[in-house]
Parts: sequence; C-alpha cells; structure tokens
Amino acid sequence: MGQVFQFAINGLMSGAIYALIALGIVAVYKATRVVNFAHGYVIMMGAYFYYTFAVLLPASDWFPDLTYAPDWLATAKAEAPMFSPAAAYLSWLENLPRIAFGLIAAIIAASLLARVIERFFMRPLLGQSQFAMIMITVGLISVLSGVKSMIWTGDAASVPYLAPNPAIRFEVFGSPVFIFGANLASMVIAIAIFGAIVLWLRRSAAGVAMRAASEDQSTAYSMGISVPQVFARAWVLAAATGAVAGAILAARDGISPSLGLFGFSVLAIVLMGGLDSFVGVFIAAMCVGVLEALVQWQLGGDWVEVTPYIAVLIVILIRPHGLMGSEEVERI
Amino acid sequence: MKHTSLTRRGLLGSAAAGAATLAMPTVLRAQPSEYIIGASLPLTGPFATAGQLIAPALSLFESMVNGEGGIDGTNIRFVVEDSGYVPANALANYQRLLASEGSNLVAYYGDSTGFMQLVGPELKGDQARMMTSTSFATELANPETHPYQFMSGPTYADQFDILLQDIAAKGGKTVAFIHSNTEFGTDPIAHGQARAAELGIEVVLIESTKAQGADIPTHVTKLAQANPDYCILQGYVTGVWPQLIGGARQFGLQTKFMGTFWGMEKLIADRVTAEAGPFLEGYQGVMPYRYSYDMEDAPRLQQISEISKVALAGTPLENYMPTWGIQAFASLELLTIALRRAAEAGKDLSVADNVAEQVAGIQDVDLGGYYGTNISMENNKVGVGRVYEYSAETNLFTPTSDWLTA
Amino acid sequence: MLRVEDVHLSFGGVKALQGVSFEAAKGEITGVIGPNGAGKTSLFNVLSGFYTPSTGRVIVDGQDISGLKPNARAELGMARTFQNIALFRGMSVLDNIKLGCHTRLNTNLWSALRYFGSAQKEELELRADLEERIIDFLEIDHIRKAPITALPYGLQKRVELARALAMQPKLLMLDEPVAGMNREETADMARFILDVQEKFGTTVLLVEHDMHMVMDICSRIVVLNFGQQIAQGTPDEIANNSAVVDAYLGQAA
Amino acid sequence: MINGNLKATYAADERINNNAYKTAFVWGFAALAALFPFVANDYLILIACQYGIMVVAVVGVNVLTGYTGLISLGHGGFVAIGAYGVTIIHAGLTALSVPAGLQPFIAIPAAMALAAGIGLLVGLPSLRVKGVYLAVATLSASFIIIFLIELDALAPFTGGKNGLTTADPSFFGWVLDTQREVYALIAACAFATVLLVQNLFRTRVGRAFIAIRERDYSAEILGVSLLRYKLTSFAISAACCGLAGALFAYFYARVLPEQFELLLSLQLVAALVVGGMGRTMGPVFGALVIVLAPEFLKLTLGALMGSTVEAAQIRAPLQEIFFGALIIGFIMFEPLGIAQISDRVFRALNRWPFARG
Repeated sequence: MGQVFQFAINGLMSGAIYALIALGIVAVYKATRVVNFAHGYVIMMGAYFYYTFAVLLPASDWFPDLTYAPDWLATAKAEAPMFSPAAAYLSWLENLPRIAFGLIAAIIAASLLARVIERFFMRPLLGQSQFAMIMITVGLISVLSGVKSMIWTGDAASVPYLAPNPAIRFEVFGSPVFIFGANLASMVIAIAIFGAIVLWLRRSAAGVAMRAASEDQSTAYSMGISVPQVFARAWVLAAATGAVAGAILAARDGISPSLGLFGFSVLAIVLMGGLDSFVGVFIAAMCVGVLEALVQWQLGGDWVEVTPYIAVLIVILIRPHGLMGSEEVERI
Repeated sequence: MKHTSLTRRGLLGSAAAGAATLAMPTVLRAQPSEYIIGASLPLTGPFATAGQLIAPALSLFESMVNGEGGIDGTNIRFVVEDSGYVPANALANYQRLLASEGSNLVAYYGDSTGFMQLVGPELKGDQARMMTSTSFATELANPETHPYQFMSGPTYADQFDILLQDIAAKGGKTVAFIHSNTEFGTDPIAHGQARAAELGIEVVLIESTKAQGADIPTHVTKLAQANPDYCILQGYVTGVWPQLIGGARQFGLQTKFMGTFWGMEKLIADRVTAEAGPFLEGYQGVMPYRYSYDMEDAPRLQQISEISKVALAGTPLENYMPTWGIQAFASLELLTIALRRAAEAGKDLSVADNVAEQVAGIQDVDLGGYYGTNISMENNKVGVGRVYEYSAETNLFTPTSDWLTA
Repeated sequence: MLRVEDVHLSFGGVKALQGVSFEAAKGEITGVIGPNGAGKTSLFNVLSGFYTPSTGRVIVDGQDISGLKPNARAELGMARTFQNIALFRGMSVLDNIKLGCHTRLNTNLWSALRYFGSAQKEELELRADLEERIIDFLEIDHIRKAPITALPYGLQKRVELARALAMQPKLLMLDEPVAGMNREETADMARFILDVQEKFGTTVLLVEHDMHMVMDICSRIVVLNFGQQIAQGTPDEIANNSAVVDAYLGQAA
Repeated sequence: MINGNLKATYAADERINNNAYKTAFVWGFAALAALFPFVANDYLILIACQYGIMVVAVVGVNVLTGYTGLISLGHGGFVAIGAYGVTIIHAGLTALSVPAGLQPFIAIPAAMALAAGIGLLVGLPSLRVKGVYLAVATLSASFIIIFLIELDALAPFTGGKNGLTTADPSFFGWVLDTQREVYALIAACAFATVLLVQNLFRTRVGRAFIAIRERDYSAEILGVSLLRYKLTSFAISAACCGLAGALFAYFYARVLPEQFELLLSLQLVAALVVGGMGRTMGPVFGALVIVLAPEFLKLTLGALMGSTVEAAQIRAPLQEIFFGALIIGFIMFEPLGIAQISDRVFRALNRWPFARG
C-alpha cells in the first residue's frame, strides 16, 4: 500500500510536467489548428537556453559571478551536514540568482524562437492542409535538433533545480516513502502555471480572441481581431511554458538531446485527452504519469517508454477524439 | 565463411571479373606511400563528448608512431569521420573509405558495439580490414564469429566478473544492476546474474533506464526499496549515472555504486562534483587501463603527457588524457604491433587475415604502461582490469585492487 | 422503386426530419422541394446512408436498406450528386467518371498489380463504354483530360452527373443540379435529366429550388418544411396546395 | 489542345509513357541501372543499394500517404518487420532444411505478408480517425514495434538490442554474398515495385485509393468500401516497406533495432514530400535526394574545410538542418515535389519549339 502511494506520487509529479508541456501543444492547436510535432524540440531548446544562462554563462570568465555568497551563508553551509535539508536550502539560496537569471533569460529566448518559427514557417502556410502543417513541424524537428547540435555539444550535463531539493522521507502504512523536494515543488509550479493560464485563457480578452480565431479565422479577422497576433501569442505562450518545463526536466533528469523525444509521448497524451480540451489533457497527463510510475514499478523501465503509446492507441480505438475532445462534424 | 566464388563466377561470367578489376585498380602490389587507418567516432549525437575527446588521441598517436618511423618505414595517417553513434553511418564511412583508399587502408577504428556488429558480416575477402573499437561487447571477443575485430580490454561481462569478485571479496551480500536500454547497457546483465549466483551474491534489482534523460526519481525510488549493498551501473557515458548516484545519496542510501569502463571518466566525475557537490565520493569501478596521471614506470603515458602539453595546450586535455583516449591508445598500440610484425614478415597489410594472425600472436608483451602488467591477446581481448575508487576531494581515481584477470 | 417510411432524424435536440414518408415510382422523376433548412439534404443523406435515422425505414426495390453502409447502397444501384459538388479535385474528368463505375468493375488487387491481362481488358472496355455512353451523351468530350479545378461551375455539375450516370444507377438522386446556373445552363441540365430518364429508364429523385424546372420535369413532388412533410402529389396538386403556398409565402414574408 | 499528344486508340491514350521523352527517360534509367554494377566502385554500389531500398519503402509510403491520403509517421516499423521477418524466417527455413536455393523465394514473400498483416492491424485506427490522430497512432505503433523487437523477453527470437545476423540469400544456388550481387536483387525489386504499384493506379483499385484521399465520404457514397480500401492500402504499403526491410537485411547481413527508429520513418515521409506525393516518380526522385544529400554535403564540406575533425563534427548537424529545410522548403514552395518539376520539364521538351511552360 505504501509502495502504491510512493509510485502514485512519483507519477503525479511526472504527470504535472506532462500537463505543462501538453499545455503548449493544446494552446497552439486551439489558436491555429496546428498540431506541433516539434513541441518536444522547442522544449529541448528551452532547456538548453536555461543551461546556457544558468550554467554556461555564469561559469565563463567575463560574465559577472551570479552566486549569492554572503559570509553567513558560507558559514551555515559549512556547518550543515552533507545531504541534510538545511544544506539543500542553503545551496539553493546560493544559486538563486543564476537560477532566476537563467529561467527568465530562457523564457525570453524561447519566446523569441517561437516568434521566429511562427512568423517564418507557420504563418505563410495559413489555411493549408493539415498534412502540410504536420510536415512543416516534422521538418522543424530536424532543423531544431540540428541547430541544437551546432550550438551545444551532445553530452549530458546537470543544471540546477528551480526549487530547493531536500529529501523528504516519511512512512505510509509502515513502508517508507521518499520524495525529492524539488520534484514536489516542480509539481506545484507546473500545476499552478497550468491552472493560471487556463483561467487566463477563459477569462481574458486575449483568450476570447484566441478562441474566436480558432473557430473561424476569416470571421475573427473581420471582427477586428488580429489573427496573426493571436497566433504569435499562442506560440509564445507554448514556448515560454515549454522553457519552464524544459528547465524542470533538465534539472530532474539531466540535460540531453533526448528531451526532444519527450515531446512525442506528450503528443500521445494530448490526443488521449482530446486535442482541444485543457481539462481532458490534464486528466490524461496525470493518468499517464501514474500509469508510467506503476509500470516502472511492476514491469521495469523498458516498458515505461511505450506506456503512453499503448495507452493512446487504446483510447483512440475506443474514443477516436480522446477522452474529452470534441468531434469534428463531417459535412457533405 | 562460405566459399562460393566458383558458382558466383560461373553465373556472373567474365564481365563481373573484369568489373572487379576496374573497381579495384591496385591489383599490382606496390608499397603504398602511407598507410591509412580509418576511424568513425561519435563526434555528434548522444556520445559526442566521448568522440570529441578520442579524436585528439588519434592524432597524437599518429605523430607518435610516425616519429618512431611509422610501420616499417611507412607513415600512417588517420582519416576520422563522424558517425553520430549511428551504426549505419559508421558502416557507410568504412565502405566509402574502402572504396576511395583501397589497399592503402590497413585498419579501422570503430565507434560502437552496433557498428562492430553491423560491419561483421561485411568483413570478408577484399572488403575485410583488421578492426578495433571503443566497444567491449561480449559478442565481439570471439575469433570464430568476429575474426577481424579485437578489443584492448576485458569484455563488459568480464568487467562485471571483476566487480562481482571484488564485491564478494569485500563481503557484499546484495547487488543491483542498473543499466541503460542500449545494446551495451544490456550486454553483461545476463552473465552478471549467473556470476552473482555463483558467488552467492543476491541480485535484488535489475533496472533498465533510458541512456539519456531517464526518469531519475522513479529509478532511485526503486533502488531505495531494494536497498542493496552494491549497485553496478552499466551502459552510461556522460549522463544518468551521476544523477542516479546523486539522487541515492540525497535519500541517504548507503548503497555503494560501481561502474564499468565507460562510466569511469574523471572529467565527467569532476564536472559533476563541481556542479552538484561531492556525492561521487567513494564511487568505484573497473578500468582495464591506468589513468593518465598514474605515470610511474609508464614510459608511454609519460610520452603522451609530454606531447599533450604541447599539442593540446589550452584544451582540457592539456594535462590529462581521458580514459577513452587511453583506450584508443592501447588498442591502436596493439594494432600497430601487429601491423609492424606483419610488415616485417613481408605480408600484405590490407589482407585482414595477415594482421589478425599477428594480433592473435601478441603474448606477454609490455605495452609501455597502459596496463599495470604484461598482457596477452586471448580470444581477441585483453582480459585484465582493476578496481578504482573516486575521491571527490582529490578528484582522482585511485586503485583499490590489484590487476585482476576475469 | 424507392419507398421512404416514416423517417425521423435528429441531431442532439434539433429535429431535422419528422416522419417523412413517400414513394418514388420506377422510371419517373420525383421532386423534393421545400424552403431552406427544410431537411431536403438531410433526407438525401439518410437515403445514401450517411446519416442513420432514429426511426423509419428506407426500402429500395422491396429491399430494406436501412442498415446498409453507403458503399453497399451504391452497389444496389443508388447514385447521387451533391449540392456543393463533391468531385475529386485531384483527378481528371475522365478519372472522376471512371470512379463512378467502381462498383461495376471486377479487377481485384492481384490483377490490378499485373495490369496486363484482365485488368487492361476491363479498363479499355470501360473507356470505350464511357466514351460512347456518357461522355458523348453529356457533351463533355472536349474536357475529358482537364483537371476538375479548371472547369467552370456549370460543367462541374455536368461532370458530377456524368459520374453518377457511370454507375448505371437504378435510382439517381440529384441534389440541386441547377443551383447557381443561368437560364441557359438550367435548360441544358433539365434536358439532360429528361434524356437520362427516357434513354436509360432511370428513376430520378430530385431536390431543387428552381420551381419552374421542378414543375416542368417532375411527375410527382414531395414538399418538406421544417423537417415535416407537408404535401405530396402531382405538380398541379402541389401548385394548388394551400399549405405549400403558405410555407413558401411565409418564407418570402 | 496539347500538341504532340494525339492518339488514335484508347489503348494508346491509356499508356503511361505518353511522350517520347518519358519513354526515353525510363529506358535510359533502366539501362543505367543494368550497367551500373559493371562500372561502379564499391562505394557507389553501397549508395545505389541504399537508394534502391529507400525507393521500395517510399513507394510503400506513397501508396498510403500519397495516394490514399492517410498520414503515417511510423513506416520505419514496417521496414523493421520486413528485415526481422526475413532474417527469422530464413533461419527457420534453414532449420527445416528447405533447400538453400529456394529459401529467399519463401522468406521474402513471407516477410512481406507478415508486414502486411501487421499493417492491417496498425491500419485499424484509420477507420475511425485521420489526419493528426492517425499520424500519432502510426508513430506510436512504430515505437511499440521497435520496443517489442528490443524486449528482453523476445530476445531469443529477435536478438534484442544486439540484433540478428542475416544469412546470405541464395537464388537457385547463386549465393548473393557480395554487395554487388545484392545490388542486382535490389535493383530488380525496386523496378518491379515501382511498376506494379504504378499499375494499381490504372485500375479501379488505385482510383478508389485516390478517391478516399480526395473525399472519403463521397467515395463511400460512390460505392468504395472505406473499410476494405483503407486496410488494403495499409497492407500494400506495409508490404512494400516489408520488402524494403527484407532487402535491407540481405544487404547489410545484420539487422539492429536502432536502424529502424524514428529517423527512418521521417526520412521516408520526407523523401515522399520532396519527390512528390501521389506521383509514380515521386519516390524515385525523393529517395535520390534523401540518399544523395548527405554525400553532397560531405563533398561540399570536404572542399571547403578539408577532411578535418571539425568538418566531420559540423556535418551531422548541418545534415539535419538541411534535411529539415528540404521538407519545409518543398511544402512551402513546391508541395507537389520534384515530380511536378520534372513534369513541367517533360512537357516543355515535348512541345518545344512551339510552346513553353
């Protein structure tokens, strides 16, 4: 029982990150009717931006030192036992300036990237077939992955957690449960961002414009809504949340180009939830997270990789438009 | 190997024979102006770090050998290409080089288990060259099936043997295997299970992870629940293993971690220590070679250190040659010995059989300090290694065992 | 020939058809008329099997086809054209028409892969048949190789008719065949429809707005309004039916 | 009227090579391919074989995506099934002591049938979804196929991550144990595949596929059974990819699961987009570009930077960017691909000197 709890909570922690990534895919789809197969690679770029601004730049000679190291912190750190919660908090505090700088800079850089993609690759194809749109994003996969290899080396490196990372240990029904503090914090961050953005899209004028544009582009245009601006905004939103998700993932699992492949499993999750339903996608993300953790526990790591794909095939066969997606009405 | 040339010739007729002559213009043997040794390295892709660190070692080795008069008076030259760690790319590199260099190409340095497996069936007739590689795959240490491929260390299975012997000697009762889901990650697992059973060590967890971007918390959780005395990590290069160890340490697990050759690089350990703290303290693993700073009584390592200071000034390799470079040095050293012996015997070096014969004949030689002992070629491998331990304070791996033979 | 029995159709809360029942006699032209949104196209979609009615039956030649898939209905000899032209835009006129013969041909996958032999024989016979029976008849020989997108609207309508005729249908359903056409084109199309009926003895079911044409060529007329069938009879009866007049005047007012 | 294209019989009008330049091109190509093994060096043979295998696979994708309009991003999985299928079946036939000279005649069709069968299974979602849903479904299926191949539990059959060694095929005693000999097999299969699949589209079967692509519901109302033809399309498509996989296994003599991963699936679709979707010559042109692009890039870089480690290091990323740019460029500026461009050229040649364009 305690074990189930352990893996369930692990799963929820991954699920929250899936949801945050899925948010980007759904937002772009809702506004532009484009399913972005390259979203994983946008996230990978976000993670590498974070790596650059939080690790590489601060480590270079010409860049100002971004560690916060007053005397009291150094003393306290020296006194705190290694791997103790206190040490974890203190080392986070020490790194806070570069974490903050890295994250903000990564969000900005990812947003710029998204604007470029939207302006030069997506906008010229407005109104084209779905196949053309899918293929453009497939082409983007390759371009982004190549650009990444041009700029950064291929090796896996570590980046700092966004939040302090004390180990949390307690017992449930007599069996021990371990949680990484930073992962718990990341879950909270991911869910908070997800919730805030969904609320914002429901309530704000920008959200209304986005929905209008997705319903009917030309009508929205004639109503005075700047459709290109809506599109650009959706892409920026996706890239910015993607950068945060990328930073979280990179801190958790180490940074590597394989972050890009992550996007495919999230795409499976999005289809499972329903392309245009935030709620459905959130539920699917959490379910897949937990399912993966349980599979990991019972069947081992190999099976985890295909869990979302098996799940999406089953869901599509039973409910072709996902758990909560709306069916497109065919007309003759 | 099948001998089918007769039927083939019968069917294709003389036209094909003529074509073969056209395609291979150097039928008349002449002493080539230089010997080419080809190499595919993962200069990009998931293991780019390794490839980029091996590349300079090859050029150092080239200058070292040519400084000594090359092979029987003929210089060698490396042609290095990128494989991106994709076996088919490396195969294409090899075949492209074979077509353009013909009999000047005398040997090849491969970059992965996958490539060595893929190229294996192609190595026959005039398509065959002697090969060594970065891989310690168990399958390759078999002269029957892979007659033209050898390795300069123990196989991954042997490395597991060495580690498990060490664990048994230290009184370890339980062990976990965590491995990447790549071909080299899974290579020794079955053998390790069998060997552990023989030694009376219980394998409490076998966990497969992604080679990159693995879901660390869940893997650590499983490890924590199994809570073994020892954990052997296999199939990682730059990533995953440091994060796994870091996670386990934060949980206060007492498990001792061990690695095999590819997880024993000081540069990576140092980088992790600098970034995340001293949690690799006490990390152990098996290495067939000496670290480059362990230069006492090792003329070759001293020589490498000297030329590195000049040739690689200003790079991270100025004062330290990574284990992956040392592996390349040791492998190529063995290859060179074989090539030289074949050349002295007046044999054609582009005929893989001639070189393979000499490789097999390498017995009880002193290689100049790459290993702590004299070594012999047996079943296309060198079966020695020893256990090292990392210290986060000195940033050095130091030996904790004697030279063990698997 | 065709009998529709008490067909009801609804989408969510919207009742598109409420109890439509009529019969189209063999070899005659039957018209279905009604104001916009009366449910005419929905009725066609029920007939061709694209929508499944909530209750009611569709009977063709005495066989209940309510449960059949659209392609099975085509095999029974039901062909239709579409209100907003559903030609295959990536194919030439000739290929579109050939496609209409799909159900009549026998080439299977294996003979198709070989081509030479039975498939080629069938294709060449088909070509000759189409040229004589359809292309000459509908006077579209000058455009047979043209891509659909290059054709004017009126010709596209005619090609669609050609495609439906290629099926050698027993029942031909035409959804607004002259919508958006000028007087001359309308007259041409009306002539073609009458020719079809005379030459092949095809039963025709026709949805149309153009009252003149319907009154001229149909032998019976069914009137729908808001999904309900408000009248049926000969053109004369319909012209004098007060409910029909109300429905149309009501719409006009 | 199009001049130079007048025909006296329907048979002449139904011919595919309806102008002299096209005929000359096809026969010229065939002659070139036949002479090739007698003049090319080993490396050119390698490239040609890769090209031939790619053509067969892309023809398969073309049937499904180009003609039937069903997007698949997972055809690499079918190639894997063909490759593993032929290897395992071949080994099984040897174990059953079937005469060696007959083995490939059983193993290749059996591998294709296996791929087609799995294609039917993977095609099931296409009956309910299309577009992006189908793209993700096929992608998922290919991930699952590779996963099953790598799975330890199945490793006794599939060799797991270590792959399998394929025996050299023997055709009535002619053992193809050099790449030059396998070239003959590949070239023959590539020609046959292009031809046979082209034939489909001269008949009702092919027309039904195209109708489904254009408008599946109207196709159904015209009597095309969506169930039957969508699944048929999947099966043919998978069978072609299975054949490509079988050739792949015989050619490399070793199959590794990683050779069939996502990259291959994307290359297949990219080749189709570049060559021209729903066109006979699309796969022929597209595969050529995808196979030659890396070589071209290597030559260019070699000329610019010499054969240095730096040049080698920058090549792979550049190749990836170039590959992506090819897809994007063709979608944006010539969505009908090279086949469209070549059509324009042939048309212009045929009308010359009377008209242009």
